[in-house]
Amino acid sequence: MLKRLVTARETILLGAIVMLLALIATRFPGFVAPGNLASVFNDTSPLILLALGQMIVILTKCIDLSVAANLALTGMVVAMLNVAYPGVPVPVILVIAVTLGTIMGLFNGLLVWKLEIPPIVVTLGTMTIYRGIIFLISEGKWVNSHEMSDPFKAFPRAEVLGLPVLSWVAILAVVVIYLLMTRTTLGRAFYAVGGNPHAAVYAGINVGRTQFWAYTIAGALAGITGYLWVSRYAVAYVDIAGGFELTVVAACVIGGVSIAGGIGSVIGALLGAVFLGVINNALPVINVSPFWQLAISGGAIIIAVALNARANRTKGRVILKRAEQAA
Amino acid sequence: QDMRIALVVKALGIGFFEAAAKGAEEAAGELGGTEIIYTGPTDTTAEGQIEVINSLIAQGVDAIAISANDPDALVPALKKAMDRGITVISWDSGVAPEGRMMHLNPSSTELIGNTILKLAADHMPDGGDVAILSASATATNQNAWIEAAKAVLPNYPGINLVATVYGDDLSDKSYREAQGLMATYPDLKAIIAPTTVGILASCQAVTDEGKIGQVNVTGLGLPSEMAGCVESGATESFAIWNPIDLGYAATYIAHELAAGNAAAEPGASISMGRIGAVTLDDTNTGAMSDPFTYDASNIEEFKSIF
Amino acid sequence: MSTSSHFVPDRLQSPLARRLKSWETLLLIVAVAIFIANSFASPYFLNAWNLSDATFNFTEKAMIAFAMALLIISGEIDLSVASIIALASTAMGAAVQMGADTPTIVAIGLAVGLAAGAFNGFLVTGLGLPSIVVTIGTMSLFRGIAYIVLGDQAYRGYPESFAFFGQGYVWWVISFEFVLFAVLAVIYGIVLHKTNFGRAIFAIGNNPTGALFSGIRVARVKFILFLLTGLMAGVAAVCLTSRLGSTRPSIAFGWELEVVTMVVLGGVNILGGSGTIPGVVIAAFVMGLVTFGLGLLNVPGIVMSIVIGALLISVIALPRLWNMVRRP
Amino acid sequence: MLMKSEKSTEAAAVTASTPILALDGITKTFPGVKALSEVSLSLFPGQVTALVGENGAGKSTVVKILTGIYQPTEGHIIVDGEATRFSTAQAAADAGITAIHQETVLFDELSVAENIFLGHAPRGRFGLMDWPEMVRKSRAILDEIGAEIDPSHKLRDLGIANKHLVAIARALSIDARVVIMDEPTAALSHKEIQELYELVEQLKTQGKAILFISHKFDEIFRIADNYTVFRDGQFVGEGRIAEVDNDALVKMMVGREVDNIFPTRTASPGETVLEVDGYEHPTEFADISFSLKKGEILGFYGLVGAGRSEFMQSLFGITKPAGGMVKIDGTAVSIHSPADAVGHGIVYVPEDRGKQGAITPMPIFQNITLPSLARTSRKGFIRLAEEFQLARSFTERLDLRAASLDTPVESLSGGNQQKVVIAKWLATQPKVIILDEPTKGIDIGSKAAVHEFMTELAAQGLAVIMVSSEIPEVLGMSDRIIVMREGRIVAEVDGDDMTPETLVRHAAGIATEAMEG
Ligand SMILES: Nc1ncnc2c1ncn2[C@@H]1O[C@H](COP(=O)(O)OP(=O)(O)OP(=O)(O)O)[C@@H](O)[C@H]1O
Ligand SMILES: Nc1ncnc2c1ncn2[C@@H]1O[C@H](COP(=O)(O)OP(=O)(O)OP(=O)(O)O)[C@@H](O)[C@H]1O
Ligand SMILES: [Mg+2]
Ligand SMILES: [Mg+2]
Repeated sequence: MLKRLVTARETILLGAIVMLLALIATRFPGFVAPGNLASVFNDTSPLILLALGQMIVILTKCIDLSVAANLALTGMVVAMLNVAYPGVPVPVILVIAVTLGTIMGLFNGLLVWKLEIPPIVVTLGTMTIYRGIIFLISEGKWVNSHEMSDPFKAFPRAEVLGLPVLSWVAILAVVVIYLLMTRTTLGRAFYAVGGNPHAAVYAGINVGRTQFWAYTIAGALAGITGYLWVSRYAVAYVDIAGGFELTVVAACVIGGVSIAGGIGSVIGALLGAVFLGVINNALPVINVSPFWQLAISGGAIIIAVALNARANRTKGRVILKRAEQAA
Repeated sequence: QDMRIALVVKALGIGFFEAAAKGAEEAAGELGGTEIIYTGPTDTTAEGQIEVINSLIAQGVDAIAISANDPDALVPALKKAMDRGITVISWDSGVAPEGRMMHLNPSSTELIGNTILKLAADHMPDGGDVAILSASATATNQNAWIEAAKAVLPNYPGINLVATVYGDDLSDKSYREAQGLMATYPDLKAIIAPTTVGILASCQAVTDEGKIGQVNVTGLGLPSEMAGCVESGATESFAIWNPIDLGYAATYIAHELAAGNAAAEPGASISMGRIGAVTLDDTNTGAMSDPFTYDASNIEEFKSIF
Repeated sequence: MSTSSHFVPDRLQSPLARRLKSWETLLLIVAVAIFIANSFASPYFLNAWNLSDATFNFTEKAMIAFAMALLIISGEIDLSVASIIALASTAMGAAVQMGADTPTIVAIGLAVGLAAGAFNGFLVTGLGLPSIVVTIGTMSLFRGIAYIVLGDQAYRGYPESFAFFGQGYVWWVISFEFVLFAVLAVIYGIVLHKTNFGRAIFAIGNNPTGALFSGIRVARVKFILFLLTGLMAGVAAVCLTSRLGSTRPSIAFGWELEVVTMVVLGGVNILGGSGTIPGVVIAAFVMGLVTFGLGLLNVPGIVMSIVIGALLISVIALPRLWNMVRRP
Repeated sequence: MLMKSEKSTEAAAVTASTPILALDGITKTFPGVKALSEVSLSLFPGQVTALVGENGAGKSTVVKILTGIYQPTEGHIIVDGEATRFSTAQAAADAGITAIHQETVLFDELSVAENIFLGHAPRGRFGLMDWPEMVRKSRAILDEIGAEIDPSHKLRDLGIANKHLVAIARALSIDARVVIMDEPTAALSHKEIQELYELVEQLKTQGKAILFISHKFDEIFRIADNYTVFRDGQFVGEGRIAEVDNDALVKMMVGREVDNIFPTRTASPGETVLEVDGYEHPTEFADISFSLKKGEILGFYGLVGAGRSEFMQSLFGITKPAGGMVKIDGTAVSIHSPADAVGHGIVYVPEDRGKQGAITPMPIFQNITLPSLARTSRKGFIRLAEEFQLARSFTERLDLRAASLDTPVESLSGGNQQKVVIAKWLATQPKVIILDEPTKGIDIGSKAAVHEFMTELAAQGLAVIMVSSEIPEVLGMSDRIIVMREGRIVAEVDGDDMTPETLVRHAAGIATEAMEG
């Protein structure tokens, strides 16, 4: 049972992260102090949230390039709402953020499901549209820290059991999505639809509708991340999280999610995000020139894909008796 | 209307430039018969500004006053504008001399360099470590100020500049860089961010790390945005010139040049209306005024202005 | 063999009839409509020099889009093109510092483009990795190398004669870039639609296994397409660097998605197997006209990208919506 | 065609009991194709009804309508006397209808248990899936059909035959009253087929109604109680299997007499074209050596999964062999890709037409000229007129039926698609043509045409290799037969040795044991 839950790929990735941490520790022991690790995790939480959503979408043979734009638009809307009505309590803000994100995800999903437009085209289009809408509603203006109300900014930072709420949201999402993926019909349908869409139809699964749900969930996660992002960094403007969509895809790929659909796991996506998070946080600390950062994460992606492809290569069948015994 | 002046900014939506646009309108009102086209790309790229410049050339504006995202890449496009008879000046962040007639510095580079260092040093009687968090690595004005600050470092014994990092004028990146600085240099006493995005993000990072009082954030920021930081104590003081004045001055100069009331040549003195006159040095560069320092004593007064 | 052979005609529809019903026709109508709308909206639009300036908004991206179209038709994609531009431009800048003359600079730009394309091609066809993730990786890697080399510095001081590629005019308002764009359009159109190589691209895009089983050297064709895409990014790097007169590592940031958008808007199936070069050419004009027309009205760039995004979705969605409404 | 009135009298004769499930006037149209036209069908408890018809007659379409994958354009499904339609596969399952589909429609990345229970998994607390229960139930079902498969394994680790067993287990996991089997034995070995027959008997005694689709007549006569015949999407007739014979059934299917006899030919093999020596692969085959002469038809027989296709594909340059030598016309050649193989005159008509054989979305003429573009072009530039001419000359020879040469191959029926693939290779003027299961899934009429054509090719001096798992076909067509088992050549038979018994013995590995024993 345990063997099935933690595949070899994830163990390798976990090993890579541990080795990376050990390596950093030799140059800067403070980095692996529990407090700092917690802060690295906290810093990676938005990436984790988005990677979970993206994983589901990729599992169903789709891709969502609009997550970062969705995040930014949701963030801007709640920030402007906070400025206009500082009294609106955080739970209401959260509901609004999730709802907005969900609606945007739902729109992507509808275009993919009902009009059967290729996912990459849909989300390429909605990515620019969502970003553009931010500009239109904000007139390009920033919402700054001092304009936001204190409770609005305090929520992601509030500490519960020593960890900020932001981290707890990510942990909660990991648990919920894990249950969703392994223990519900919809979760298994995501795998089925991506693994073999044709067979999914025969198993009574509506492929388009499953993809629609994937986008909707990804949208909801992007929405909640949108609020957490603007409140944590205490700023909202058109370009926040610009280009983040590709980082999110990269986290999934490093985590072993197959871009062809059907293969991937919650733990994998989590580890992929953490891996990138550790690299991003460690480089400035160990005094690697910031100019190396981009090339290093690019290299990491390529190596991860190559390793995953090797791990996934189908063994082929064994016809010869001799070979079977040898194998 | 007989004169159209384009105020091209690094990116739309940044508070600093919005304030400058206000100043430009003010100048236009004063001068009369002048229309301001406030424009710029949505993200801080040279390619985006070139497209904007091309469309301004096509519209045959009379003058372009630009705050550049890249000092070199804009040169060919701006040269073309000048070839078509358009007056081109740069302000705030400059363009290489061959791409403009003159450049208006908000203040003198040396003065700014000294000011940002002094702001930090003033609150560090015993000396200690400071770090600089800049905008993008390609921002000319930032780099010039940092160079100037480094040049006067020997005048501040005990102050130790440990690192220069880049937040790319992205708040999340700046935030993370600031966090990294505090993790790497536990004894850090001050973060100097000569950029409005960077100073805000650093302030937030210091607040979140619970290091108010330990790490002082200073640099260049807008009073309206910095009010919270000063209030919380994360920032003791910071400096900025008046962006409204800067937009006003740039517009005024552009108008004077385009109208033929003045010529951009070394040693020339060009009127900046209510602000006075600017005198050009041998690279046709002039400085508007000194930076002004804000702290708890005067922030209330200015935070509603810009 | 069977004596009562059935007669099977070559074609049911004349090529002309088919062309009239095609995507390109729809797009051409859109382009003409935008052109007319622009000339009403702004008094500055119908001016030879202005229109000539407007072409710079799309010529460089379109050059890459031609090769990208072939690549996408074959079922692959290259998201690293903008980063290849950065890398090639950095190499050219470094060459300038070492005193290279214009032909050498250009050769280096093209060579780096080819090398980057070869690297992508090797990862995809040699190691069998999915191109979308490989090129997301090399996108960071290539630009990352440019950052490592240049950091916060810039290369400038390109020779005078180098300026011709991005700033020179061949005749009156006709720029060198526009001529290059037109020539490349014709070459790519012929390669894709009139040669065996082009036919192989379609076959691979429709069914790579079937193409392999039909004796097509699938890996080789794909490798060549990655090379071509890299080369075109090199060509675009020469033009753009020449136009900017300097190199920063952030050069051409975000262009990959604009190039892909152009290709898809041009009617190329993102899943591979179909598409035309004329479609891409018209899409380039549509995008150029929209940005320029709105630019003349001083509409911010991001609003233009909403228009492009909406155009992208609606040109694909409208015919399908129409079918859905009409059928039941 | 039989009249409606005749049909109803026949139906009355079938049985006195009322059908569990019936189709009433079902019509199904696809864009441009009428797959079914007012067909009817009745299934009775405890009886096996065989549905027979040529390729494209609409059998699988009926299955898909019954299982909710397609919705009929007109007409109804009658369950327990009530007219209904199934909008999803789930709805059909809920109504007690389950099917083993013609294609294996399973999920490689999911576990065996999930493959069996996807869509109707047992639920535990909070409505979450109950994994242990699912594995337990799966094991029970697999045991029942005698399959030794661990339900917690991933499906992709299983062999093709085991995958089919999982598909069968999936069908049985639904508590069904109607079990549909669409060519269930096509991928199974002899032993597994026997077990399937037993299963069918068992299902009958449980009172389930079974719809059985097969092209194999011996099978139909062995297990069916009733038959229904479709032709070109139309109902032709039905009745009790005991009251009909082979010829009558064939006549109903094709609408004319078919002499099921293989074309007679006088083999006059010429000089040797192909020699293969010591071909081997790390996991799939070893020690393959044989030679082939001009004008000869060499049959390759073996049980499904014997590794014949793998070897042929390796010879064609798809997979890399570990060692061995190939000689064409006496000179050693190296083949690293299909392009090399075609260059040396070896061509391969694959088993999987849709995926490997044709580029189905592309027009017919482009498919045909694809490997010989060099001949219809000048310096790499395409010449359309020559292309059409080349395509036309071969489609006429093969009597291809199509609306026009620029229609996509996907719009053709299976048999016509196969003709396109063969035409494509003939256009390259090959020396050796390898046909892998050339008549698999092809109806009797088209089958005869393919056989006739192979004969003609051989007569023209082409060397033909035919891989087939059908004993009558290999025996009827081949001059010589090589038998493979577990990746090795176990026998080469010709002349009087070519009997069904020898083939089966060698293929199943009984021959050697018998000799030893
Ligand atoms: N999805 C589809 N779209 C268009 N035409 C289809 C589709 N599915 C089936 N057809 C057509 O419907 C007809 C009936 O096909 P069907 O698969 O039912 O035949 P079949 O009797 O099962 O044949 P076989 O013996 O080869 O399995 C064929 O002409 C086929 O081309
Ligand atoms: N374990 C498997 N998983 C998936 N597909 C398989 C598996 N085994 C066989 N197949 C595929 O099923 C089809 C039938 O395979 P088959 O058993 O005929 O193999 P083969 O080696 O060709 O044997 P034969 O000697 O019968 O030709 C082929 O397309 C093969 O690739
Ligand atoms: Mg069928
Ligand atoms: Mg086979």
